[in-house]
Amino acid sequence: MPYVPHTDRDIEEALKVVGAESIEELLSTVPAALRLKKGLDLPRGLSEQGLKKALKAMSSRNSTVEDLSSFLGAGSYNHYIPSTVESVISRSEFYTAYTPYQPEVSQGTLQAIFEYQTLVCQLTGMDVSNASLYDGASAVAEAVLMARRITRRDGVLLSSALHPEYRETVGTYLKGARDSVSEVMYCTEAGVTLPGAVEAACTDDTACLVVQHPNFFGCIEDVEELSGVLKKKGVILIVAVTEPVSLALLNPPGRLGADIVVGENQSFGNPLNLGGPYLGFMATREEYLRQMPGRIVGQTVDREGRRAYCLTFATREQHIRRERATSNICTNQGLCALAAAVHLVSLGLRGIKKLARTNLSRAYYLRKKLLSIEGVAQGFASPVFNEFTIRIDGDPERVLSRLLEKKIIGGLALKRFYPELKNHILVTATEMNLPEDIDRFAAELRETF
Amino acid sequence: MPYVPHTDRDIEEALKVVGAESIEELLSTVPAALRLKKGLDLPRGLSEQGLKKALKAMSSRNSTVEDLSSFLGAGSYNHYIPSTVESVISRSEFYTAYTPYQPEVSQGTLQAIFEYQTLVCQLTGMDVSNASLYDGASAVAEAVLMARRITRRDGVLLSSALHPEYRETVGTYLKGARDSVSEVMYCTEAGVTLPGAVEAACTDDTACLVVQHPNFFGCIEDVEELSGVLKKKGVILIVAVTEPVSLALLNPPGRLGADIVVGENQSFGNPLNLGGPYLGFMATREEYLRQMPGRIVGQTVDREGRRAYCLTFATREQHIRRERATSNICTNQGLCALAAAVHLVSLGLRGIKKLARTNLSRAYYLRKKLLSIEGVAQGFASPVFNEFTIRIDGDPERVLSRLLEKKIIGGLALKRFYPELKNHILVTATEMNLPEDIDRFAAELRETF
Amino acid sequence: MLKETIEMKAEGTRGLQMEEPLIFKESSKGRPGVEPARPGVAGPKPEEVIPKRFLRPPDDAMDGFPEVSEMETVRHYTRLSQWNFGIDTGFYPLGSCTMKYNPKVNEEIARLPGFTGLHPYQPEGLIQGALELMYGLEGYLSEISGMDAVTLQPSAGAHGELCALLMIAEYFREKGSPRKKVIIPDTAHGTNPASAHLAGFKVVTVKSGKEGVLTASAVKEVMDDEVAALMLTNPNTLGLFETNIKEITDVVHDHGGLIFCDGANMNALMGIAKLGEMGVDVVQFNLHKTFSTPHGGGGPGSGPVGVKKVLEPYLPKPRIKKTGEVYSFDYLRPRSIGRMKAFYGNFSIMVRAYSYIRRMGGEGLRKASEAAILNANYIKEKLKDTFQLAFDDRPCMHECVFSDRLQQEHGVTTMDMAKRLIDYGIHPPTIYFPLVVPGAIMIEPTETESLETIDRFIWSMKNIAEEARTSPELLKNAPRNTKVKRVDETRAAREPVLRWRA
Amino acid sequence: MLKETIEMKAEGTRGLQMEEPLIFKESSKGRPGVEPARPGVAGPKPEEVIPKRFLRPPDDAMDGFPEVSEMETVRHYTRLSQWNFGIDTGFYPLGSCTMKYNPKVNEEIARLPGFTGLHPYQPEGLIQGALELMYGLEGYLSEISGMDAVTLQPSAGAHGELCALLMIAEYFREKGSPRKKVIIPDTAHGTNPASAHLAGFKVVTVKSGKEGVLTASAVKEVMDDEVAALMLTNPNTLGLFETNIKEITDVVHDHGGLIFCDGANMNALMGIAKLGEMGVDVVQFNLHKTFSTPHGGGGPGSGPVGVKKVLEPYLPKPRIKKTGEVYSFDYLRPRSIGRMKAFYGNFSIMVRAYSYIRRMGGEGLRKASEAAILNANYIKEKLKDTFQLAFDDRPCMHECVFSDRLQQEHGVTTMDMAKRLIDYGIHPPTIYFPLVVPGAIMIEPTETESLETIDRFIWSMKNIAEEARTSPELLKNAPRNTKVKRVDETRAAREPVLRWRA
Ligand SMILES: Cc1ncc(COP(=O)(O)O)c(C=O)c1O
Ligand SMILES: Cc1ncc(COP(=O)(O)O)c(C=O)c1O
Repeated sequence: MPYVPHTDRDIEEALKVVGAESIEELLSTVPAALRLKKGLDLPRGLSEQGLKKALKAMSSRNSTVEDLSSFLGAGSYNHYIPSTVESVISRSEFYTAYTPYQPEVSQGTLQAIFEYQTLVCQLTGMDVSNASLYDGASAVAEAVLMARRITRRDGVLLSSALHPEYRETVGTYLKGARDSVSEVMYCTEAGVTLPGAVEAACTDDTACLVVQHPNFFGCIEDVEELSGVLKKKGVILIVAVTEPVSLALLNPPGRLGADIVVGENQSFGNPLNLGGPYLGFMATREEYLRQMPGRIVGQTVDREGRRAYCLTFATREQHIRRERATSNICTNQGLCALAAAVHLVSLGLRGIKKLARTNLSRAYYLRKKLLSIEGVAQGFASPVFNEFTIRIDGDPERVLSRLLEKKIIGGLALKRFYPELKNHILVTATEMNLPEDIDRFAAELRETF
Repeated sequence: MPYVPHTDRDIEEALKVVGAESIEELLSTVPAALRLKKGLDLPRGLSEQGLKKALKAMSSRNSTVEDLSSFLGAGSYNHYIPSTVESVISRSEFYTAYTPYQPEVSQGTLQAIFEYQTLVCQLTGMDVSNASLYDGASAVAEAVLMARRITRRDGVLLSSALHPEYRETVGTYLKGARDSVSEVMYCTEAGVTLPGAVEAACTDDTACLVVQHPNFFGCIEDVEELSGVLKKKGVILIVAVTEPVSLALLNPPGRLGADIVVGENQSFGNPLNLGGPYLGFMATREEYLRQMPGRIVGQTVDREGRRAYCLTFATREQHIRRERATSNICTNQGLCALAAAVHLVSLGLRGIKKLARTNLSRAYYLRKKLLSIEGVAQGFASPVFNEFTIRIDGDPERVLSRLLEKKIIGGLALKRFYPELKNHILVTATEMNLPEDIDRFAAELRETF
Repeated sequence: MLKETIEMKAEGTRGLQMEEPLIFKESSKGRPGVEPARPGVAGPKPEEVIPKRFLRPPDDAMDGFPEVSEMETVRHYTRLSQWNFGIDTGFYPLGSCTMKYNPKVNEEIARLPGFTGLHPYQPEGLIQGALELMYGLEGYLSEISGMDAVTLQPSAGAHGELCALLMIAEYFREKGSPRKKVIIPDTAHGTNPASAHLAGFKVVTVKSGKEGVLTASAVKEVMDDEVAALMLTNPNTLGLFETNIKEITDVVHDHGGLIFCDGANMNALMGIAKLGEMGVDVVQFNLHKTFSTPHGGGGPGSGPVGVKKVLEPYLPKPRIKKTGEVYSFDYLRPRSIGRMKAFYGNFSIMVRAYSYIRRMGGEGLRKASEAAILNANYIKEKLKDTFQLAFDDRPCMHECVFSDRLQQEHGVTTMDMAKRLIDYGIHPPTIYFPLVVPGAIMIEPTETESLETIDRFIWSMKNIAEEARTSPELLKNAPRNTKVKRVDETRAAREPVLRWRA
Repeated sequence: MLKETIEMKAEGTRGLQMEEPLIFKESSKGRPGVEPARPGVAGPKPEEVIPKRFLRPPDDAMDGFPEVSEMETVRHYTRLSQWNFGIDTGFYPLGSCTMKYNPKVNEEIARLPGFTGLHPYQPEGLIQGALELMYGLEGYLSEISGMDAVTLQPSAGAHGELCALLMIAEYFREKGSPRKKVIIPDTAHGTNPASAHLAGFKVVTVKSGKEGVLTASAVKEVMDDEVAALMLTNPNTLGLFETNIKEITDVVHDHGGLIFCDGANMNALMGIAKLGEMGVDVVQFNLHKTFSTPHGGGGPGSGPVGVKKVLEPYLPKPRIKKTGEVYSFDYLRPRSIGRMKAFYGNFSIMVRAYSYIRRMGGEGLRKASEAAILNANYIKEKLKDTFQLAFDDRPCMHECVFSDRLQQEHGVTTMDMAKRLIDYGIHPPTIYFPLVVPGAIMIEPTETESLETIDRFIWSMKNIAEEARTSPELLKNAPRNTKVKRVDETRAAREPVLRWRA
């Protein structure tokens, strides 16, 4: 059998030691009626060669963003991953280790996470970060629960310009308290969350507002003003970031009054992978630390006074507190966080700023090209980072499938999530969309009209 | 600049330390007339992303043996490489190290080579092996030089069923002594080297005979009988093996009287790579050890008596003996040898035997299928391992290009190397040629007639 | 030139382990890393299109964001990695975690561009291979567990638990009789009660019997019509098969309750017994345990959930549908609980698990479970005279649990023995869990370890027991060859330093 | 069950370095590894088609061929790797070897299936991308060196040297006046005389002058019409530019001789000066030095050879030809020396070197050479008061050479200092080479090291010099933290154990 080293002789000898005639005999604690009589109905095992061939064939029944020219974003971003990342995360000392419960033999993972936590704080402008959560959506849900614990209030406000699947996830997590969740409609003109609307929606029982920044339409929110409104009411401001590359350019939410910054760090070091594994991040102010869910690594010393790291604040966690834990999370997205850290470190200060500028430049260049086409208009008026909406004359689905024939994925038709935006397309450009691809997109889009 | 960490400030500070105003000043020992006045005429540097894109595009202007169905062999074999191999050789402790001159920090490489040497001895049935030579062809040339040193004779006999490019390489190495090299014609019936012909070709000044086994036509040579003939005359028998998978099945040359066994170990762990890097191997009898070229690792102890390894017999080598060295080789094919060892260890005794049987089975199955086609006849009569020749009615080039249209590379037309074999095609089958590919090849070949 | 932050010490290495500062301390102003591509278009500068107050100041150093060269990055992480112990380093008998060999071929397959390069919102026609794989994996997991339907969405075991409990809650809510309580055995993993709480349930603890397994009568005692579900683990965290499971599930079902099984211990059951035939209504799988995907130093994992028909309508959406030969996502699931995360789950982990199952086949999976059980019993047998077994000596399943009772008389604890094991080149077992066993030592060898390795472990454990008697200070001072000596975890919590600051 | 061969010792680790026996000792009869695919066809068994005497006996154990599981294989090599020091581990100032950073992206590119999956005898139409790359690389190397044509065939530096010398020999043979001698400076690398000998030449040694460089007059003294070529190295192995090169090459050319330059030190010259403009007729490149391809623990490398027009006809065949937009191999080269190996050279190494050049561009290459020179001079400057410089203090190029003269009075040798450096986490420099410098310490930092790393090295070296004075036993006993202590190399040669035997 693959991966099972036991020879027949091994099995014999081991059975002798345990005093059993057969393995069946060892299963005596499994009631006979429950023991399977026939084998599992699964395909026959393959040789390694056969497996690789079969799976390669399967993978080739997909078309990738490299085969096509893709302008999709919407919470999942196609960025260039430096080769350093793969070379680090494929080191088996990292990827075949468990969660670092034994710090003496896990200092590598632990220091790397400690550094990752610092990088997240540097990006967001916050005080503390955890080691990762499942993804951006569940991170928002966890942030909402955290805000409810902090404020001891129930009400949850979600900007409707928050990623629809994030909102849905919050809804699932709060299934039992579904009435406490409500939405604040975005401004149909500017495409952002209006402070006035937020103020109007707040009640005495409002625990938090979640606003995405840049939001689902790509628009930059006025975090500072929103924070001003909320501070007065003791409402926690949760800023969700799905495209953290923007944080190299934008004033970080932590400096603008955010209480919790959560989001998705896939943009750093993690391939698209059809949506996962990605990694949620969460950062907050010092004062809320003990309400933060997830693993946290702290610096300490060993017995001889050497700098050392270990998991800490375990008393918030399930394995100690059980049903009184801040969260049930156990396995998180460790290797994804490592990948993100390696990507960030590889870029460095200059690199990440250049990357952000390249993204912005390409997106604006593309936007200008598209808006010059007759039949294409601006979706919303606010400034954006690397994605934006256009409004087209005609059915987006038709236009997008015409583009697909030219091997272009022109973006995401928003009516899927916003029935009212039936002519809107969300378009994204990153450093992976080369100038010539952008020009071709614009030319082909013009053709479809 | 990529890979250069120096900031402007670093350069300034360093210049201050060395007491120079500019780097130009440091170049004062380069006569001004020789200093370049203008920059190199090379393409502008690319970003990592740009580089990868450009090279991917370049690589896609090739068609691989995976895109096609290839029945090429002839000294370069398409085998399945277990995933263990890549995972080991991509460990940077192995691939970013130099030749293990400092044994205390190179025990990994050293023990791995020691094991590799043992594996080569186990395959060939010889006493000792070196750490690798450039490739099979240069290994044969080195073996010939070694035989000349051992015997103090000049004459070199090459079986004409030795790989043509190997013979050419020997010719180049012996350019200054070209008259000493002659060939023994293969038997046109059996496709092997006849002991009688060898006997007739031997003179008092004959140092060695090189015979390939299985030979270039895929035929199994009678090493034992050849050895009998040569022993009497004090001629060194060099057996060259280009397809070492055969050694798991065939009685090893060391048991049949070979004095030196050399060849190509690419079959183990090394991709086709358009012909390189591959790795020559060389194994010999204990008594000839001091005449063997190349690095050798030996077992010893450290100061505290621990088992340890180091390069040894350096007194044969260029860095000690300079012009009196057994060879000029320095950098060899270390990582390729590691890959070969990992592949061999991964297969293990059962695995390598199964692999050899699968190769033989597929080749014979294919041969039978092809020979059943009208217009296709057997090339030579001898038993083979995983390659064989067919003789076809008509021009092989025409037939092969017809097959190519069907995405089949049907083998190698032998007239390229043997003008007299103008209708012969050398065909190879390994475990990578699946039964359905074989059937399709036969069907399409039938079509071409 | 010299940075003060560089510690100049002769002891640069320990073995070949290098000292390595925090990356932030290696930073040098203006040093380039891997520079990204230039815009290459006539696009605007940020200042031209975004109001200044939204932007970082132009020369903002981002609180000391690192500036290191590409090689420094690589060396930094290479050195860090060398302070770590992984499965590839040595034996890792971490109970409950199923630290089996992570096949290298799966890593290669998961990295195929045809799998990694897929955007979640690509048209379905462009991801037929991926959908086929997911659909296939759902089917395999159903077959292995005996469940009727599977979702692959949850990201890990605990996420799967939460998903299951949310479905259970919805089931009762929809029936118009919401239930408030969930019964959980005292041996359960901490995620079980935490997930129950998160899903809005009150946790009722039930004690496992003297034999280390649940009894139907104990369950009966706490079972009532307020109880939505019993969350059990089978085999349980003592490595024992819940022999009374059929009776127990009957009790719960009789009260209209449902059975959740924590499937983290599925490695004992493949091809041997199906949870679906034991009365289990919903189970989560840990692909990163049973199905050989690597743990990554703390994830990513994948925690699919299998359900019986009764819960199928509540599965998260989208589901994967096959119509003729065409695969698609089905979002029209009005009774679904919604979604547990954005998109569809940890796809690249699914690729590995799928590959594993295809490589093993049904027979291989059974052989794996058998060998896992054999290895655990072998350890139990050989160590039971040296260490106190947690419960009566009976055949165990894939793991076995001891306590430190016999060693405590020498003042030596499980913690000491665990740390000492590191000096023997072996990763410590899971310790102090399950909580019901004082000083628990929970050993799960998995099937991928040879008897030779296991013998070395047994020898080491016995030697340590002997050392506990004769030279306990060896244990107290362990580990002694690692990068750092025993780490002060109390101080980490008491004087929190959770990030570097410039 | 217990194998005697397993050493049972408490000291399983040293740091996280595991003890690990030879793979043959881990073997267990009948244990499966990675099993290959079954035949799957109605082909014969070997015994049915091959005479028995040609076959191994059916149960032949192949002298103890290993039988280990897949995981055991992986662990074995993972552990072995951890006993090694590579560039990614730390500073590796191995003089003459140009241990610069090996870019990770090149490793990825070299592994693209479109490069690895090419059979050397595929029709040329199917490898246009590969031919384009090789053709391009030839052109780049010509431009960098100022030569007229380049072959990529040789496998390493020494192979390139041999190739060059065979061409030189052929050139004179073809002219009808074969020449017998080659002049080689005493500072030359050992491969130079060895290659000359292999090509059939007699070696005439010429001393470098007091300044560490060759003088025209010294060359003139040994130059005559029997001399086929002068083999020089520029910068030479003392790290010094051969200032008189133009005069020297004139002397040789005046006698009808040719100039070979060992191009191993090209890292000092890129964009700074061209060998072709100095009178060099033929040069070998070490792609595994200057052009950043990894050394692989002893290869594979690649040793292209560049020539001036005069030698072009003799280049090995095939050459690569471009006709319109189509690339092909040109075998019709009647005056060629033939071939140095089968096929075309170490292609995947060429891919890496090509990628490196494309990434750097012309300006980048010059900057790299400049930084390499700056780093070397910085070291020379900072260490020259602590260690005896091999030659008068003048600016060096990419490396600098010291001797152990000042330390010898404390009974400490270069060897001791080199081994002690390991304890500081730094790989020793090249030692005892060049031979003309007693106790040579040859330091080549390369451009990819930061000044911080170099400062740490300088600090370490100074500290070691201090230790040599105050506590020489520290050096004598070094290294002390490695897997093994100082290795007994004499015994290895005296009692040879060159393989394991069952
Ligand atoms: C028995 C048991 N249940 C649940 C879990 C939680 O799984 P995960 O870590 O994937 O969330 C674990 C993992 O440690 C476990 O051992
Ligand atoms: C100066 C010099 N010449 C020649 C060589 C030989 O190169 P290779 O090892 O690639 O054969 C070396 C390598 O050590 C060298 O340093």
